[in-house]
Amino acid sequence: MVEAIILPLVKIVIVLVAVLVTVMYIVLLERKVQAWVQVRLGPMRVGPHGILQPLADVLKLFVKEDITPVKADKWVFTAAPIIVLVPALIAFAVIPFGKTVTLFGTTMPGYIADVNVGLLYIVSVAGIGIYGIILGGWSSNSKYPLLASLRASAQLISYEIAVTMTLVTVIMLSGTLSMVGIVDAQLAKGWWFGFMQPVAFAIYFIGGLAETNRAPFDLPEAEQELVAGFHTEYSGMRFAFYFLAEYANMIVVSTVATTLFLGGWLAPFPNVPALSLLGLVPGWAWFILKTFLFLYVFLWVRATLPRYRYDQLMRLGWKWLIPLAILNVVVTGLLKVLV
Amino acid sequence: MITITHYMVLSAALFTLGVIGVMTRRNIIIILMSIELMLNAVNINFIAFSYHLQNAIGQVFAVFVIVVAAAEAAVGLGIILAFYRNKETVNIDEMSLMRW
Amino acid sequence: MVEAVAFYSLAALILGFGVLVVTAKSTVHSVLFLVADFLCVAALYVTLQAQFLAVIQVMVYAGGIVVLYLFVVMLVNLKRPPEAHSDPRRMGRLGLVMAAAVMVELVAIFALGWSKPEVTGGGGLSPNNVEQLGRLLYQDYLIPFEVASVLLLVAMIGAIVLAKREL
Amino acid sequence: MDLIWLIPLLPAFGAALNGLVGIRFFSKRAAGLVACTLMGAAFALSLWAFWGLLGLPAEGREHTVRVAPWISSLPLQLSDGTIGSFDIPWGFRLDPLSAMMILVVTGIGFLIHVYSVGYMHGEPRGAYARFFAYLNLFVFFMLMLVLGDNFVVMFVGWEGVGLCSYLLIGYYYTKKSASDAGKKAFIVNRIGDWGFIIGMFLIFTTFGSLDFRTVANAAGTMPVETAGFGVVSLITLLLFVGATGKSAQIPLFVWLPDAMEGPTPVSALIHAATMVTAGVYMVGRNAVLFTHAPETMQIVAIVGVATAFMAATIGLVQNDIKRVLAYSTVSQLGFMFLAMGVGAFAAGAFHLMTHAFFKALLFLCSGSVIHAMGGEQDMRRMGGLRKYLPVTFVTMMVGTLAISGIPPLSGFFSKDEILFKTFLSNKVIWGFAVVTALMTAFYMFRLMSMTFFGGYRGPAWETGGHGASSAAAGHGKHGASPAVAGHGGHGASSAVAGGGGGGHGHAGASPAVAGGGGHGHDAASGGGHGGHGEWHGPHESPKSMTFPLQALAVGAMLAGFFGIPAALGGDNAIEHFLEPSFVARTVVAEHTTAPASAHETGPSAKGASQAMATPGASPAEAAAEHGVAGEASSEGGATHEISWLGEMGLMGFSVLVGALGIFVAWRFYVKAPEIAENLARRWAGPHKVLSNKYYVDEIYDATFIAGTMASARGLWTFDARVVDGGVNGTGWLTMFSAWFSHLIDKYVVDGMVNLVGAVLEESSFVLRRVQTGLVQNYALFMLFGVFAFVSVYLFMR
Repeated sequence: MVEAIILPLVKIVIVLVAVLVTVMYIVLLERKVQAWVQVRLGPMRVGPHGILQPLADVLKLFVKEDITPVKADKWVFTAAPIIVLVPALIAFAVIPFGKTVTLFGTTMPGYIADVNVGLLYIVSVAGIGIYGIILGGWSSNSKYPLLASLRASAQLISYEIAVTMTLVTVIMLSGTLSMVGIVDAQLAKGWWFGFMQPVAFAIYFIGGLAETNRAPFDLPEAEQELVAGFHTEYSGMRFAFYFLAEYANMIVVSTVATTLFLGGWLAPFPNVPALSLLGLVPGWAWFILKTFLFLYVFLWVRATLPRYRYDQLMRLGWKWLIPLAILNVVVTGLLKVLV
Repeated sequence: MITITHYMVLSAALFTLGVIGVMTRRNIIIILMSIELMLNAVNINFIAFSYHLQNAIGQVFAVFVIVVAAAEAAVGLGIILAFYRNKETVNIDEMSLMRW
Repeated sequence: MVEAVAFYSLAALILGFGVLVVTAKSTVHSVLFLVADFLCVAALYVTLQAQFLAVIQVMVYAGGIVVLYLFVVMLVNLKRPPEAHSDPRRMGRLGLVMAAAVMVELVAIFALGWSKPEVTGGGGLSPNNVEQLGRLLYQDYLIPFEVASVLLLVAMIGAIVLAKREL
Repeated sequence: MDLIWLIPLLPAFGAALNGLVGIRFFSKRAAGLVACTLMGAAFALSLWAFWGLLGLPAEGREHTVRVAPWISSLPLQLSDGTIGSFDIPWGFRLDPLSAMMILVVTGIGFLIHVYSVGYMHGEPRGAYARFFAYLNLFVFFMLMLVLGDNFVVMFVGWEGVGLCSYLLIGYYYTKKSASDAGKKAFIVNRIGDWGFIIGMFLIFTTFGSLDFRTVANAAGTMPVETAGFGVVSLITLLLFVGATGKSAQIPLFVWLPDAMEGPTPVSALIHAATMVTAGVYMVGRNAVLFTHAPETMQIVAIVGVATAFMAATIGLVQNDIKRVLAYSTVSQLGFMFLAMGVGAFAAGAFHLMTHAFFKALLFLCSGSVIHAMGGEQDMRRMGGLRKYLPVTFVTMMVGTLAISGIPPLSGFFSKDEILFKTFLSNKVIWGFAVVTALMTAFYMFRLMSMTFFGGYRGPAWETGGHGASSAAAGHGKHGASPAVAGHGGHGASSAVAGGGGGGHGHAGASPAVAGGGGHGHDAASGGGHGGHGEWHGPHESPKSMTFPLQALAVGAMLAGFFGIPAALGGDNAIEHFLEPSFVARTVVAEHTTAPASAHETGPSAKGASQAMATPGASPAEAAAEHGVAGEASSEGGATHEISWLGEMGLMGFSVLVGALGIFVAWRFYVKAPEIAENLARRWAGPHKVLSNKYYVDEIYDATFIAGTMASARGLWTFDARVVDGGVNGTGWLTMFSAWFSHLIDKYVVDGMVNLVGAVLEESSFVLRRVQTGLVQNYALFMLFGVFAFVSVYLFMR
């Protein structure tokens, strides 16, 4: 009873809270990082070094008026943010955060659920997220959001192909679809797949940027072209949902990348005896460390690279990444067969 | 106790829904969607049988059905777009260029 | 017990959404209902030990095909309501009746009992049957699989040819 | 030495470069540079190969390189019924003979390339590159010819050089006569090639191989066909037909004089030095075969001497400087074949080499002269050029002395060797040969004196004021004044160019003019003769032309010393060197010295012994002896029927003959030119015949060409009447049957079709009500079907 119901619930709560807090502070971190890159200080007023800035933002979003355009399609307009947010959150269900540990005589697995098709599960859930964007843009019945949403969804679908291809290579290496299995496979192989599949890793990272509409692929929110993207008409809590979803997606991508390519909770080079004392650090710590490494790169990239033009974006996706990814799959297959 | 028959009734009902959609609606997009419904009904049958016969082949065929559905959707929507470009409508009753 | 609850609730959802799909006025709504319907079907698959199929269902149907529908719906922004004009020679009612009749017949068949196929072993269905599925697809059903891929290719090209304004 | 296959490839590469890229893109400079460099490289490579060859023991001097298989072993039936394998590799063989040949080809070729750079500079850019492409291509094929280790590879080269000569003769293709000459050369060669090909077939069916060495060894074991006219005789005869084609012997010599339409370097390279000697080379290459066919040898000798004599007589009266040289070439080739015919293969090859040197030299000199005269080729309009073209004069004199057989120049040794061998074999032929030698000396000096001595008879050239008049006055008078006038003119022209007055022109006579003259000459050679545009009078050629002349002159002087005959205390080096190429050998390594080999290999020994046994042996046997028995010549004159003294006598006699010819020519054309005219007038008839070259061309026109035309016309008539008639008949037949079937079609077939159509129309009139054009209705019908099936299932359950 405890292990069946309580434990998962507890874990779910923990994960949700963790994600939400992370989101809040990622926002702050982003502003700070950008400030530092641009030799500014960033938010400094609210609390020491602006530590409390996120709380202030949240408060603002809560108290803001929640407008629904007159000609909008009410139901869809309301449903869209939820449709975006939910998949972003439930994706965490299958991500293993750490080793399975035993506490108080009850074995405590480091994940909420280990589905035997975990990887595909994540992919498909991410696919659902698209609806939120399209519908949000469409239902607010205004041209910029519509354009932005079409852009966003097209972008998502295009890059999803390449990303999925890279996942295929990982599957070929690990021989399982379960996230935990993948991590174990990396432990068994003694190599993180990031080293065995540099190309796939690179493609996944780029695709991740594009899928989360991050710079330099943040066209759906290109202020210069379409006011604020598909959530132009949104405000208050619904806008907060979009906001949340976007960053949650960033985290999902990072965690997945960590799991697939950076050996999840594993310490670096687990099979090198010389580095064995790195194993003293608990797994979840490694996991969080790697994830934040990723998130930091996201922010860094945004601060560094200018925005793509739309046709360039599509060319990159269809003419370079997808062929490259497919080629990568073929090569991996050949290697598997030959070696 | 849920027997195979339950599933068959379910799929039959879903299939009939699809048929009704095809028969009654005039918006060709919705008609296509109804066809998707029918295909899903078929899939439900396959899966149910593969479960009750403890045999994975049913799932294999479900996969093929999904493939066919994808192809059908792609081509069908392509046709719809082309048609819409010519006649500014998606009403199937106005797609009667081939009658006498 | 659990199974029954799951089945009945899911069946209700599936059929309910199905009805909504068929009857919804706005095309977009009907698309949404279709997605919901598919999700429920996927859930049903999970109860039937077909996790892989469930995921595929969500990925391909919900994540792919229906998005396509949504795009088309948005691309064809109609000046006038889509179902305004109705051809007098259409026998929609008769269709409805016939569909109902077929349904009734089928139910009758199920009710009156029918020659159930006996279980042909097939090595059983392991609870985690992804490998099993893969082995079947790539060994026994390799040719059909390849044919299906060719079909997809053809469909893709056809779609491009049809949808592109000028080639 | 394993790199010999590279030697042909270098020029080939050059040809490709110039031909494919150069014509479009190369500057003249680049084109010339490419061609010359590659030729130089080839020459260096052949020198290296030659060196390597010398390194080998005298009897082992043979190196074969099989680059790649070409035709790999087709089974073909041989004459003796067995199945031989027709197996042709891309093989190259380096042995003394071919070594000598490649040295001649690449060496002289290189010089001539250099010469052409200067000679052709007037050509437009593209044509320039084209010329060098052709030239390189020719060298490539020529090297294939001499290096090939079997008949087929040789034949590739053989045809290739034919093609190139065609291209180069017709180089000025806008000139009708040139293109005609090209065609003529090509067609005449075809006849020869026919013989060659048949010969090849016969060789294969007889010996089951086409490799020279194999054939030679096989033939070595056959009896000498002294008695009957056997297969070997037939083969050799056919090969000889090929040779006559390539080397312009009776009856196929007619193309060579016309070939002079090509640019002079071409005449020098192709129609004097290398290609025309291919026939000689081929005969030498198959020496063993020939030695086994005395009768053919006889024919070869006679044809050779006849050609030599005839060509010489024609050469006596020609006035075109190049034609004279052409006929002298023909007659020298005649000498070579004579040598081959009497079995003095080494001597023939030797003469081939020396001739290559001095004849190339002569041609290039004539080219220089023509260049100087601004394209003038008629000797009657030259004269006194000695002053204007000092270098050309000296070098050409060397060449002339060489060809006249004046010791110690190269021509003397080779020609004398031939005469000597001929004397041994047949006195009559020897007589003719001597007369020919006499005539050779005569017409060559006729050429020299008409060109370089006497008074200037050429056209006037534009000059400054007074110089012109004096030049005009000076014409026809004693040779000094035009020279002065020329200098004056030069000075004046240059002065005008430099902005000075006519003063130089006045001072024309004064010695100070020499500077002016030189000055003007520089101007002329600098800008003046770009494209022979305006012509500043005769002038020495540029360095690039005179250097080859000098080089070749040196060659013509020294080439002879390779073969100082024993009688003069030399050891006949070249003969020893070449000997291995002419004898049959079973295995190279097995024996050490030439006599040994000669004795071991059956036929040669036999031939020799016969010669010993019966003094006064028939020429055939003598030929066999000389051809085969290496020791005979290697031991010096000792074993010959005549003494050292006799040999010396012969030598002296031939020298005397040469001198006599020279003297007569000098007497006629320098001392008293009228004598020549008187003679011509008195012997009008013969003179006419000679100057019309015995009407050979006309005869050929009348017989062969006219015959061909007539037969062609006949065939055409047959075609028009009979064949076309048949075709038309079938046409009519078809039309009729078509008309008939059209009736059936119209009334029977169409009737049925219409019936079907009508029926369908009527029925569809009823049925089309179903066709509402509403998809859903059609779907509804499907639904009916489904309903039907399900109900069937329901009730039959």
